[in-house]
Amino acid sequence: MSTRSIGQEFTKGLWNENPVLRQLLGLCPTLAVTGWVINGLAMGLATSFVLIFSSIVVSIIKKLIPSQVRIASYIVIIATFVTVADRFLAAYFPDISKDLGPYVPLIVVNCIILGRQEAFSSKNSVGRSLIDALGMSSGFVLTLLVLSSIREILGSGTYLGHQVMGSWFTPWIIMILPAGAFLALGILLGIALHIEKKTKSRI
Amino acid sequence: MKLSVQMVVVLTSVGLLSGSFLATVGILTKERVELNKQREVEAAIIKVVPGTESSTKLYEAKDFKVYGGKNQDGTLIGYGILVSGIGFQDKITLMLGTDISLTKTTRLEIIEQKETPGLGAKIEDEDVFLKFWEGRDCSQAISLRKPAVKTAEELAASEVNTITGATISSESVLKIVNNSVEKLRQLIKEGQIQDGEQDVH
Amino acid sequence: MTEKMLITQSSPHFRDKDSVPKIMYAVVISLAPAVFASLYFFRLRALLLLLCCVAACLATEAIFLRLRKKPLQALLDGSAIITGLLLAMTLPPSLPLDMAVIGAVIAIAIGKQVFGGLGYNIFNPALVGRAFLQTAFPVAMTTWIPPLTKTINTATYATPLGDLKFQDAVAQGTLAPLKDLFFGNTGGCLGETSALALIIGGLFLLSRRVIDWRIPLGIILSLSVFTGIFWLANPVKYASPLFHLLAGGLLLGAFFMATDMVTSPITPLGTWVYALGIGIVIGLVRLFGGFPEGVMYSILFMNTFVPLLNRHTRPRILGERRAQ
Amino acid sequence: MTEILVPIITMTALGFLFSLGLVFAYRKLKVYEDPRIEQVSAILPQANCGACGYAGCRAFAEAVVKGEAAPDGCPVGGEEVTAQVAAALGVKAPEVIKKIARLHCRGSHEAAKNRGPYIGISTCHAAHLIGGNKQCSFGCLHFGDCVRACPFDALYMAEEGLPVVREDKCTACGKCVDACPRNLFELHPFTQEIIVYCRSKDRGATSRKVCKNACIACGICSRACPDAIVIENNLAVITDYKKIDPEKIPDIEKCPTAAIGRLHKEKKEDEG
Repeated sequence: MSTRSIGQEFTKGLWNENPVLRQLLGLCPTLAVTGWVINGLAMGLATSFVLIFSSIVVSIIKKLIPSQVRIASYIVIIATFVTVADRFLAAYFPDISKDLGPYVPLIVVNCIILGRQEAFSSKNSVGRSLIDALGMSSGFVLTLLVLSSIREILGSGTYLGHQVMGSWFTPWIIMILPAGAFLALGILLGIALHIEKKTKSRI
Repeated sequence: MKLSVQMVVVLTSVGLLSGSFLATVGILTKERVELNKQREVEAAIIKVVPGTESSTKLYEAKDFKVYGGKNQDGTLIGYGILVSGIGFQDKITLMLGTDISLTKTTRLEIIEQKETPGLGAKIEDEDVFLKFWEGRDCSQAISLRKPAVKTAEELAASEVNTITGATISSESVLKIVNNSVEKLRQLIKEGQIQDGEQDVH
Repeated sequence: MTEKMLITQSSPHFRDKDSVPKIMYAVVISLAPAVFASLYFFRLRALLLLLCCVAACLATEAIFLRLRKKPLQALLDGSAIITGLLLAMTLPPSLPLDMAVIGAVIAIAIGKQVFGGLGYNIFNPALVGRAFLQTAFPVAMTTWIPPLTKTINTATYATPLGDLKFQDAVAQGTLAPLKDLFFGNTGGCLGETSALALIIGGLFLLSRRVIDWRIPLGIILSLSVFTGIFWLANPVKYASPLFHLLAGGLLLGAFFMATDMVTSPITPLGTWVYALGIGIVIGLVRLFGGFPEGVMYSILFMNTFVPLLNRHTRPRILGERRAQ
Repeated sequence: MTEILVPIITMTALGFLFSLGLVFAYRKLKVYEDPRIEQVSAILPQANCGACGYAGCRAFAEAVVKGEAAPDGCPVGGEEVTAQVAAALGVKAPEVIKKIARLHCRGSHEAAKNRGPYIGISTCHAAHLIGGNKQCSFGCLHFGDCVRACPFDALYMAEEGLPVVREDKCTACGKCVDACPRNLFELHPFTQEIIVYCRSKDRGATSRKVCKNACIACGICSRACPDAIVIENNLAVITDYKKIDPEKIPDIEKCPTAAIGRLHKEKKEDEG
């Protein structure tokens, strides 16, 4: 189905079809858990894990699934991996698991994942689906990383829990509140659009 | 007909496989998850009831659990009440330590809170809030001192300090504490809690 | 090129002696009494805050004009100066200057320029800046110092509304006397302490017809009625309407913030709804909300309704009849 | 043991029950749909641009299957899509001629005289309402409404002030035709070589005054090729481009204002 090269299949997730900045998908975790870098990173990696493995499984069994039960099957598969991720975090990283709270189980309904299954994995080979999932995951993780870096540095004056701003700095508490998430995401989207416009007009 | 059979078979087997997979994962992680939870509670009891060596669960209800802290000899030296209640933003979960006669608080620990950072979240702050909760007289309802004072000596025996600018969060904690002490007293009176009956271990 | 050319301009082709700079500088003049009052009560702190805010607003405006490739003369229309002045007026005197600068940058950048500059903003820019500061630095924004005219030996001091909300001041009888509120001898933001100075400035604006009289009147009326009902019902618990009118940022908000031409409705009926709404929301916040003061949030809240009010209170075109 | 069995049995039972439900739904609630609709829909570009005149690609597919629309109705897809759609429906593909949008104006900044400075909203529509800033009331207004309307990035505003069509990107969707308040765009077959670059209906004397490149209705072209070109309302109009044989009509290059010209020749010159 897809006519892109393997490289393009990967890089499209980073910019052209970046799930958050270009497709505006998965905004719920993007806004909710990016107050601290460690949470953003954990959320990104958990989502990536689910996306990558669901894509592999779906693309393997795509021919067996009748289209009438495909959504049900995809959701069961996704939910399985989400539960695995949830249990894993609870067992080995209880603090992060507590911070992320309900947002790990909510990965089930993250549009990025079901969207990729419907739009890509169900039509493409295992290899391509894997590359696509890797690209989309990297795009998602990078976006969360940028957003949570901005929010943690400004909102707490720390990075990954280490103090990076001097004692003169008063944390902007708004940045770790929901309002700060919207502000930071809005500015990030604006910058992304601006870059997009600039590069486009140069062609 | 063939398609219908295929639909049933596929979805059922997806369910079967996912169920088996999850069962395995559940068993593999169960022990650790429970261990984590237990450790957290235990660490909190040791903090709120000084001198605790081991603990037992004495009573359990929704959002209200009572643990007993025991010293080396195995005698009960205090209660740790793990309780949740509504704060300014969301649920506050805290553990209150009291002595065995329920007349004095030993210490307060905030387990989980989502209060406004910088204001209400100061209920986790040792110097501003928590240190004023040590050794308060809880034989009667504790009250809030407004406006805040500098040192614990300025407070009356059953008074705690308020947080400047976060009266609602301070009041929420106070309410949770007063209610839970009252509830525990009632439970002891009714004989529902006795010395170390249900051992956790 | 001596050829005479016709200037092609879209309507309205309308001549008026008022211009944007003229109106803006009228507002600056009207703020003068309040500025002097703040300088008198808070001295150097007030001066530094005012200078910082105005300078930061002008600088941000200049950067944005440059980015948008617009003529820098627009800087002189006075609107950025007013935003800076108004923002400074709503800040506590003890606020660190770097925070004031951040607030000013946010006010112009997020409050005004991202919407497209003067005339396109939805919210009052100064209040956007203040709302940001309130949320970003809640502690610094709620720490007050007594006016320097008072010989009280404390580092921090509560505002009259703070006393009312958190200390049960009515029952305790420690409510600030109305005389202090009227002249400004209390704690509070730079520009809100002296009711007298604000009233002088407000009357000047009204006499020059720069602001719509319905807005301050509507706010004062609805807040008086709202708080009056509770006061009559239980004078031991609730403060009198006069206290509510003189305390906090009500007069500053009613005369200078809510009346912003860009962010208030244009039809008379819409203006009444807007003004009454602001008064009631202030009353709700002050009496039952979590904050002692609600002027900022209630004006921002009612700002969101302005496009809706404009649309639904549009006067009927002459001769038009309602469809049967 | 229950720890293993309970989840397995639950999940299996749920899967089984829900699949039964879906089978029931599939059978009882099934709506018959011509399978060809799905097939045609899959071939279409899915740009949902509406250039075909239907609400979207799916609606066009339905119309084609019903026979309401012709297989070559999708201008964006071009030849390839037409062939595939026709093949899917089992009909012979009609010959498709790629169309392209052409601008009918040469009133660049230099050529067309200004009426005066324009102060106002910088869109063609706004300027058109008050007559525009050019003395010519038929020509291009230079504000680029068409460039903004183009969904395929096939238009750009050239230095001299006129929009230029990128031939490789234009899909003849017709968005620019709708966007231009002065109707200066028209879709022409790609092979058409001769084009009238003017829409001015002013009398020759007037047009000559306001724009260097306006058609002044002198009639040189129509006399050279009376079958294909006529003068209507002070403007040369090509009535049937197939009848023009550009090789045989050298007179066309004699147009005094360059209001009529050859497309592909110009291109060759550019390349050379």
